[in-house]
Amino acid sequence: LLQEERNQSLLENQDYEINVATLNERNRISKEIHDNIGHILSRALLQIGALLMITKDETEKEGLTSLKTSLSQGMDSIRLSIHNMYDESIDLFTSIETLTKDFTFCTVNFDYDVRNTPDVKLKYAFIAITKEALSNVMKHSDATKVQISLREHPAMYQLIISDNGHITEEKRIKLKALDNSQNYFDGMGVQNMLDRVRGFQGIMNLSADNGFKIFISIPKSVTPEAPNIK
Amino acid sequence: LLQEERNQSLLENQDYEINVATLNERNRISKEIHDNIGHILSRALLQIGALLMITKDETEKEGLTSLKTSLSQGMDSIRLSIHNMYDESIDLFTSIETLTKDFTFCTVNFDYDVRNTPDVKLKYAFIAITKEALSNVMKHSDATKVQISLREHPAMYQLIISDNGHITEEKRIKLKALDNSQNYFDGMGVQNMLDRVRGFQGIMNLSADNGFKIFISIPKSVTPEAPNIK
Amino acid sequence: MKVLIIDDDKLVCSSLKIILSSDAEVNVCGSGNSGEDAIKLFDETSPDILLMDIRMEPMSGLVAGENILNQHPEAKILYLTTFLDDDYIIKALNIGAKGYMLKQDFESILPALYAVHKGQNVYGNEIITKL
Ligand SMILES: Nc1ncnc2c1ncn2[C@@H]1O[C@H](COP(=O)(O)OP(=O)(O)OP(=O)(O)O)[C@@H](O)[C@H]1O
Ligand SMILES: Nc1ncnc2c1ncn2[C@@H]1O[C@H](COP(=O)(O)OP(=O)(O)OP(=O)(O)O)[C@@H](O)[C@H]1O
Ligand SMILES: [K+]
Ligand SMILES: [Mg+2]
Ligand SMILES: [Mg+2]
Ligand SMILES: [Mg+2]
Repeated sequence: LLQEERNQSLLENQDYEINVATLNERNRISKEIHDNIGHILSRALLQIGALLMITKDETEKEGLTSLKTSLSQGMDSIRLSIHNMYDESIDLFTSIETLTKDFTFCTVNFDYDVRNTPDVKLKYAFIAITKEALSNVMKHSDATKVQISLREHPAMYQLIISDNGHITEEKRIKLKALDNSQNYFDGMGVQNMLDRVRGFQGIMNLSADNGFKIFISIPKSVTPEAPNIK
Repeated sequence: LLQEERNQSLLENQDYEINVATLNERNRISKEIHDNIGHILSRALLQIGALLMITKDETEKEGLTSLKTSLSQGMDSIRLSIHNMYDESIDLFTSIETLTKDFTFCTVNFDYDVRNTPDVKLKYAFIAITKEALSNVMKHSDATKVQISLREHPAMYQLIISDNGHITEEKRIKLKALDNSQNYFDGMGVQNMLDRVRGFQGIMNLSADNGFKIFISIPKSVTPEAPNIK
Repeated sequence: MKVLIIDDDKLVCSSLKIILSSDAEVNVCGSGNSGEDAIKLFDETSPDILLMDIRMEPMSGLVAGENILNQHPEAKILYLTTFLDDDYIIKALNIGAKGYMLKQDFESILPALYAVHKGQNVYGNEIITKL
């Protein structure tokens, strides 16, 4: 394996493993809740049923019935949240939206127009790229606004992340040089983005004319080789 | 950055990110449970309190009291498991033990003798290496027994993973050659292990004399350079 | 002892009302379901003690409590919580509340009200006499 391919594969594997880790933890906990609380609630519901049998007083009957209703709701809410938890998917829109909500450094606007959810690996890559881009805004920029747009076009997916940070002339020149060389050696973040994009036969361009802008397009129907996933 | 260093950094980052993902999901879910079920149970307890006030019948009072006891237990169990969940640490022993429990391919014996828990990054690396080693047993071996031992010595940590699978003469020769070259090109699993180990200035040896055996030692008090972690 | 009950869950309010009304000394002078209700009903009914939930939308019990204490520095507020959530509790005590109670410990609510009425503070199951 070429080292570069190995990096792409490592990155893909990482995106995948992070999602697997999330789902594993979700399943572990939901099983625990199901076993503990679910058991307690269903036992309580039985006890209420028995009390309803022996009670004659109408006010008490009403009280017990309302208690029963609220515990049943509790049961439903557990069942529902466990069901949602067992949902074996990481939603692309929700994941990126969560990233933007957790981002308190400045305003983020997120524009999403995708009808056909991309392949799971590409989905993970979009999430990882957005995460790194936001972390870079925080680290390298005085931006007050970030715009993320993820769009589906007939033949490709397009992810554009731009901010309105101020770029010095010196930095502009440096970034231009880096962009042309298609190798970013000062950090690993942008290099990793590029490797991810290349893994899907996509293109990535940077611009630093008005703030910092990352422009990515990934052709559809190109599935990368099966990654090295355990 | 040299490509090799980059790989080490990628691997370290991955081990870290997986743990962060696990903890994030744990916190997200425990907050959800806390908010939903906790509210419903404490409301139900108040409802029972109110019913106890209006009930005169002794049998009913007893029934309500026992209901109260079981729901209070439910509350305690939620509080406890949320408390445990918020525990921001991945325990080395428990993590490896969980890997061995989930491993149903053959018997695993796990021997742990570590008093000073290694640095968090080394901890993640030991977990990742063990995971890959077990996955390899499943994939490449007819073993019926695996022995994992993780031990602390005065100047180093030692991880030995061995199985009793049958190794053909042909394979033995191939593995010997690979081991000597210190580069394993047929897969990424062993190569990744090696990179992880080297990142901690450790040594790794393979033997294929009686089954497959991985022998790793990592000197103490060698902390790798700060990884590229966001 | 006049007690005002505020909780965004109506079932919690009605259960609390039954529990508190069982005591001859207690007069539940009103109940409401929001922070806004708390401010309005406090002015209208001048309770001896305000028994209030913390988590309510849009105005939380903490914001309402701060508002009430600004206008009535002598107000006695006892918070009700689902769990012992440190952040909320510290905030509650900082704004000058008399303490907090776990909702599930319904047997301790009446004794806690008496303690607060006497000028003591209440931290969960502990009643602290002010020095
Ligand atoms: N939003 C941005 N605004 C201005 N400059 C940026 C922005 N994002 C990246 N850069 C520039 O691009 C360079 C490369 O970014 P990259 O993410 O690869 O490295 P890093 O963030 O410095 O380190 P790492 O990501 O490895 O922690 C940065 O050093 C910075 O100069
Ligand atoms: N427990 C084992 N018993 C016998 N052979 C093994 C064992 N573990 C590894 N090997 C040999 O070592 C080689 C390298 O393993 P490695 O994990 O690097 O690759 P892989 O498992 O084939 O692929 P990958 O890990 O990338 O999915 C394997 O192809 C296999 O021949
Ligand atoms: K990185
Ligand atoms: Mg970066
Ligand atoms: Mg392998
Ligand atoms: Mg509430």
